[in-house]
Amino acid sequence: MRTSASTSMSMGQALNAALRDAMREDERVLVFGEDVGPLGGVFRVTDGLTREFGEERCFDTPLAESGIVGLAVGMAMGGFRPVVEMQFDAFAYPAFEQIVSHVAKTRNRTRGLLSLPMVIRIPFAGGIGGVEHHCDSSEAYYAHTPGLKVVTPATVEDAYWLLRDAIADPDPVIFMEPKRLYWSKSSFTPGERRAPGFGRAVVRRAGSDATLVAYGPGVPVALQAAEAAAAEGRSLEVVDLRTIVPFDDESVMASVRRTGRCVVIQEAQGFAGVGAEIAARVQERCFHSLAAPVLRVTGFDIPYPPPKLEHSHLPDVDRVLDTVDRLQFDDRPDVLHLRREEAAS
Amino acid sequence: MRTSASTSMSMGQALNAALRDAMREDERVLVFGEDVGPLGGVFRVTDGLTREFGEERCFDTPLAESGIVGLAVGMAMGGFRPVVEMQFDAFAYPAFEQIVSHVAKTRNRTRGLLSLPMVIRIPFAGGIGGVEHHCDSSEAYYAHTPGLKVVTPATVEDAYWLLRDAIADPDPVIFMEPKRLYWSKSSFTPGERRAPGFGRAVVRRAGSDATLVAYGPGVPVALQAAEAAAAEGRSLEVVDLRTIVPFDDESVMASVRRTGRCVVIQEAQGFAGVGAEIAARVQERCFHSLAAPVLRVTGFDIPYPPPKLEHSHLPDVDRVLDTVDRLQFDDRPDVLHLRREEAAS
Amino acid sequence: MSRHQVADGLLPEPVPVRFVAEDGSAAGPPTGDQAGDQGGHRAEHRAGYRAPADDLLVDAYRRMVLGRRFDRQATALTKQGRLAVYPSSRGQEACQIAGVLALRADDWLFPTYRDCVALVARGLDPVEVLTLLRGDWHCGYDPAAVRVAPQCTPLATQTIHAVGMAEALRRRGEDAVAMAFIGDGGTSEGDFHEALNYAAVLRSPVVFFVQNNKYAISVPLARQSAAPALAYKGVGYGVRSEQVDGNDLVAVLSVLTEAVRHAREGGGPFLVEAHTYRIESHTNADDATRYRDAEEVARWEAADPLARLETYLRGRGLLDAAGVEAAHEAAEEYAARVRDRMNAEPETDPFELFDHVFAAPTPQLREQRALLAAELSAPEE
Amino acid sequence: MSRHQVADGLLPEPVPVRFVAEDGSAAGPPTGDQAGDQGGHRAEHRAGYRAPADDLLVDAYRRMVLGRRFDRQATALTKQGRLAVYPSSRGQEACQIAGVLALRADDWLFPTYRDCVALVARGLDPVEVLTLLRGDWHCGYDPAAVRVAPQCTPLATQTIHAVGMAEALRRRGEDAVAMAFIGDGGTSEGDFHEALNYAAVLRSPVVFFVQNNKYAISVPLARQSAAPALAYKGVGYGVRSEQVDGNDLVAVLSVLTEAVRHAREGGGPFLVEAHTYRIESHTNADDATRYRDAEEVARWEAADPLARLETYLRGRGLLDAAGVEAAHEAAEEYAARVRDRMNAEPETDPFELFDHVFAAPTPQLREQRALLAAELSAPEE
Ligand SMILES: Cc1ncc(C[n+]2csc(CCOP(=O)(O)OP(=O)(O)O)c2C)c(N)n1
Ligand SMILES: Cc1ncc(C[n+]2csc(CCOP(=O)(O)OP(=O)(O)O)c2C)c(N)n1
Ligand SMILES: [Mg+2]
Ligand SMILES: [Mg+2]
Repeated sequence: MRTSASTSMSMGQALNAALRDAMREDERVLVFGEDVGPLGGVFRVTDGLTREFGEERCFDTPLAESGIVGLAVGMAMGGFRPVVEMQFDAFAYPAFEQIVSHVAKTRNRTRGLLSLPMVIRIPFAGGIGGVEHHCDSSEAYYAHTPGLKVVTPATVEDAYWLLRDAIADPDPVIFMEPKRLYWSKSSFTPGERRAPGFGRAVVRRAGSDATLVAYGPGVPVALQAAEAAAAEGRSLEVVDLRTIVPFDDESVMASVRRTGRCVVIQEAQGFAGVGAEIAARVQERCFHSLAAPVLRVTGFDIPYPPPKLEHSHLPDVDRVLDTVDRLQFDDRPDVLHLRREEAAS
Repeated sequence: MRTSASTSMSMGQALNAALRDAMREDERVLVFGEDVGPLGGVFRVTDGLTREFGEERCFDTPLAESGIVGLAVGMAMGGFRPVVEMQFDAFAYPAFEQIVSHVAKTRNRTRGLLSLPMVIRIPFAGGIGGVEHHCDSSEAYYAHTPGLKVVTPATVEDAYWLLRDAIADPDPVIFMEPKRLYWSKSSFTPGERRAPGFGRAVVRRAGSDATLVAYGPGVPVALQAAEAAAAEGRSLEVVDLRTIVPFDDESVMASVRRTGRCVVIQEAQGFAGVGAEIAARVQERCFHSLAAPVLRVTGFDIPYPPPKLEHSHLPDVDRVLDTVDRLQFDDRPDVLHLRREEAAS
Repeated sequence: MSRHQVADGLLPEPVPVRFVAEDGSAAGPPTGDQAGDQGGHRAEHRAGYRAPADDLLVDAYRRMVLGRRFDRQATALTKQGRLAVYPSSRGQEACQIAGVLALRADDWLFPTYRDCVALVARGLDPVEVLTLLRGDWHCGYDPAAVRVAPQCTPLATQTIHAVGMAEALRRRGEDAVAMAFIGDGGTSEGDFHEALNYAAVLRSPVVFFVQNNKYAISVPLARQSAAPALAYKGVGYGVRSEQVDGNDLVAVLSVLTEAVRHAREGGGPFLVEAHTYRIESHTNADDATRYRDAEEVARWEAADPLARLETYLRGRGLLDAAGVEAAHEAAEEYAARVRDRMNAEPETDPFELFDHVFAAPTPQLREQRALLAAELSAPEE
Repeated sequence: MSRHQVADGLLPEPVPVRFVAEDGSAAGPPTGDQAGDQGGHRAEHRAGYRAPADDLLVDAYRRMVLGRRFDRQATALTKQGRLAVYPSSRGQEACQIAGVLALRADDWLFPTYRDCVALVARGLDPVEVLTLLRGDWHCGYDPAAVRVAPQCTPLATQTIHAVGMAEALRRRGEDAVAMAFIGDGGTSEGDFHEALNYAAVLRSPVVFFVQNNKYAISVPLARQSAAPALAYKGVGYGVRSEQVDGNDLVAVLSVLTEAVRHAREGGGPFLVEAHTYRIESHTNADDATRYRDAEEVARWEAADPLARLETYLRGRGLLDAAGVEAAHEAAEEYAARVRDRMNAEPETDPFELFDHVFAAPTPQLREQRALLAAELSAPEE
């Protein structure tokens, strides 16, 4: 697949292109995991890499996730840049000790003398009718772990550039790929970069009445909700975080100070999730700009449902709109509105 | 050790008494883990259990945490009530897959036909000068996982009763023991129960100017801060959560609505921690009672420091008081105060 | 003392135990190269493992016919969209059937997603077995009632559960055993190692049954292990081990029966590796042509376990054309019932999502249930 | 083909390889029961393993004397509160010294918290080695400069790192190897299993060196494993394995040298189990009298590796009283320097807590650093 000319490609293809281009540019980049070789991964994200780069640079490991991550740690110590795939979110859990106690801590442990430039790719979240263990939203486990950068693309272009950035980053990156967006298509040109780097959120849609903060699989939901709200004459701004760690306080707070209202969208179960962090930060920093509490739209605090019931669990446009309706909009000029205008001016 | 008469005992001894009493009352209760047998555990919490109940009911396992938890899952399926010990917080990570994918989900998976009444005891958090991997605050990983109850005592009495409740509970409980409180002493009588059950927070100190919400190792810090604040004429209420899951919204919100201000204390790194959840909930539910944003006092977003530097990381009385000072107290009657009084009346 | 005596009683046979040749003849010449010493080899294993009773073999044949038909039916249901996904065990029926026939009703089975045929062979309701794959719930049967754990997806995690159950049974004074099924790929996971070690140290009445079907999705055995055979993994734990021709039902049942006896009578754990082959793709969603050639598949189809058992039973006069036909008729009826019942759209209740998280819902779950109720009662825009 | 031939070349010796008897005499009668066939046994292993050069043995002796003295000094520093904790390796010096002498400077070592003596024997700055235990940082030396990974606390996790490093070295075309130290208890962790399997499948140039000191804190070997010996764990992975008398430096060095050669020359991984004993408690914080009796300890002190080597070298005329005295004097000087340097209170900078989390601090970390700065500059109440 050529990656220079502008083509319409799916997020899966963009990720594949990012891996291929990174491997072409840097000999040290290696790809390994379960079924990433001849099969090209169960989502085909590593399709063709073994054929182009050979067994030494893209290979299947024995079936053991702690082993995959531990092997990557050793290879990164040895000067390589491993990009490993966890086949599904719940199958990264066997590697949790390696991730939390080594991947996240080695640079700090050695005062920066040993760094671990490596990427752990994790297809995550649901919406694809997957059976148990194939649809977990596990981003909070990593975001809560100091020493890990946590990234999740919502667009085809971000999929390409954020993965390139993750591979080039001097630190370990947990790269969360929203499964259900693998097949989302858009045309883009790897050659021309427009996407900003780590730590920079993007306003996907401008609005003035309230801010929807989302990431990964939540972004398309937020955009649809904003579209529907516009029809009802309500103007919603949509902020796509792109990187959960580092977090872009500046962009998020700037938007909320403008709109005075905020809804956070997260597919994961709500309790102590990333959305809780966002809500806590926003009210800490924008309290006097807020006309209403920061509300969260999340999955329920339940194990991921079986395929036939996932639609009841997943945050959808209606749940977002219902929540926006609870943001205490009213016409009476109220002190909070005034404060908000002061803050804005 | 007699456990009926009122005696002064340490938290470690209270936990030991709870295990002993539970094993005496219920044949199905088993204790196993690393060094819990003849040695009595590295913190001596299982001291004497093998002597009294024999190898069959309190025994050392081979050194493998996933094995310990997986064995407990099988035994619980088989009608027993295992109470297992993870030697230190970071050494529970190898069991993460067993905990998240099985311990937390088996009841739900089987529509309630298979329940797993088991307790995973985890000595957690720092303040004891422990080297790396011995001082992690890992409660958020479990609190974010649906299907797990997460409990952490702050008093000797709670240590006894919450552990008894955890063992009697029909569901799996992650029982987090604040290491540095193992040696804290107070006199209490196992016979007479005063402590409430799961899901009930307790006001450890009444106050009117602001609410400090804490749990486990944060509670003594909160109480000391309240004491110091009182000297400066500021009245702080201290709420001890006791159980993080289930969460006592009622007690926490009632207190914050009364005081109009809230500071959440958590030793763990702040980002996406339990404190974020508490702050998010409080502002969602008490927005119009709040005179100031809900602020958090937490550890930094760094790997736990080496012994000589932990004091710089740990939330202490000064950090709490500094934060309380940022709660925008002033004398000018302001709309928010008025609103608060309305809400209160 | 020779370097080998120490491991005696632990090491498996040098070639897989076999009772029926690939052409279905009794005690035929085993796989290629070591034909020379098969006489002695046969005698050796013949001594250790007794052939199952004839009527049991005929019963096994009927269940194999039924199991294969069920498997075909399940695959068909995926094409009709009645199942979200189905992992076929076609070609592994000797293992699937022998695995359950070696167990008593009071023994516990710890199966994987691959083992639906074993479950129906144990007599579980096929529709309850397919609940997971149909997607209406995570497990459709009552594990305690049938003594079968939920089919396990996180690889190898069930092996240590089996040890825990075996310990529970032993402590309760039951002489029942636990048997864990696992695949060749699963043996690479840390939990498999911890389970073998725990079982050996605790001397638990548990049997580990490895269905080595040569692939973990696309990854061939050679990339999974460099051991002489997976059965050799028992040695390092002090666990008695054996390897068997997994397409020879007589041999698999014979060895598993001995393994279960060994465990039941207090001999401790037993590891059995069965050499078999996954004829279909990993699941209907997989495309095996991407990683293996038709010629290899054809070779294994020639060693089809069902054909081998049929020829063997006929050769021994235990089965005739009528018996074969009867078995197939019964299987057709069974499959038809399954198809009809699966065509009925199952009832699902979204509120059940909140019912089983805990014995009693937390206040938070009650709130969330109310939120969903409001959403569902809201007029559709 | 016999059931054993398959495992030939993988199975270890039936009794630990030994060159020096417990009384220090050459090739003396090995441990008890199998005295009968020791002649043959000795010949067998003598064939496989060559005794190290005399001058290397004398060098090893000096390092053992120094290592033991360092260990005693470190324990003393805990009593003075200069170290937060110290895990002594007293009694394991033959393993500690042979482990590093078998390696070249360009080979990588993956040690545990137990292996401080090995690190000073490799020539690392003793104060940098003690940084972790003094509690001023998590690792005091530059791993890449000395090719020694940070001492690992999460058990067995370092074994798979060693495989990764071995693969990195191989891919970079270096003929260096990686050696992972691990304890008997650590072999029960899943990561040990995954590391052995990865190394075997990838044919990585890595040596796994198990110091079986009979205890995992309070848990004796019998509760850790039911294997004939831990060395047998290699068989199930196709990894060549050996067991050796861990208190016989000549034997340990001989076998590890062969293991390193095997790995370096492309033979793949090699597993060595050394039978030794932890004379002290697990750490100064532990009380071993709670779980083992003095008589057992005394038995092992009688097999002291240092005394054995000294007697052996003297018996062979390679060492005399003057040489012994010189070694002890050097060790005293070394220990004195360590003591003096450790008495100086180390500089610690709280702001460094934010410097190494990432290559560049995040905005959040910069904020938190500022918060700490404000706290520290605030006037003490
Ligand atoms: C811990 C874990 N990692 C990865 C997976 C994804 N996965 C499902 S089946 C499979 C292959 C298993 O192969 P094997 O154990 O040989 O069993 P088979 O499918 O051949 O019966 C993989 C990698 C999983 N289910 N669990
Ligand atoms: C994963 C993990 N679990 C538990 C511990 C706690 N722990 C530290 S040392 C030790 C015993 C280790 O025994 P062994 O492997 O024999 O090494 P030794 O201390 O005897 O040298 C334990 C249980 C740990 N460090 N890591
Ligand atoms: Mg397989
Ligand atoms: Mg040990």
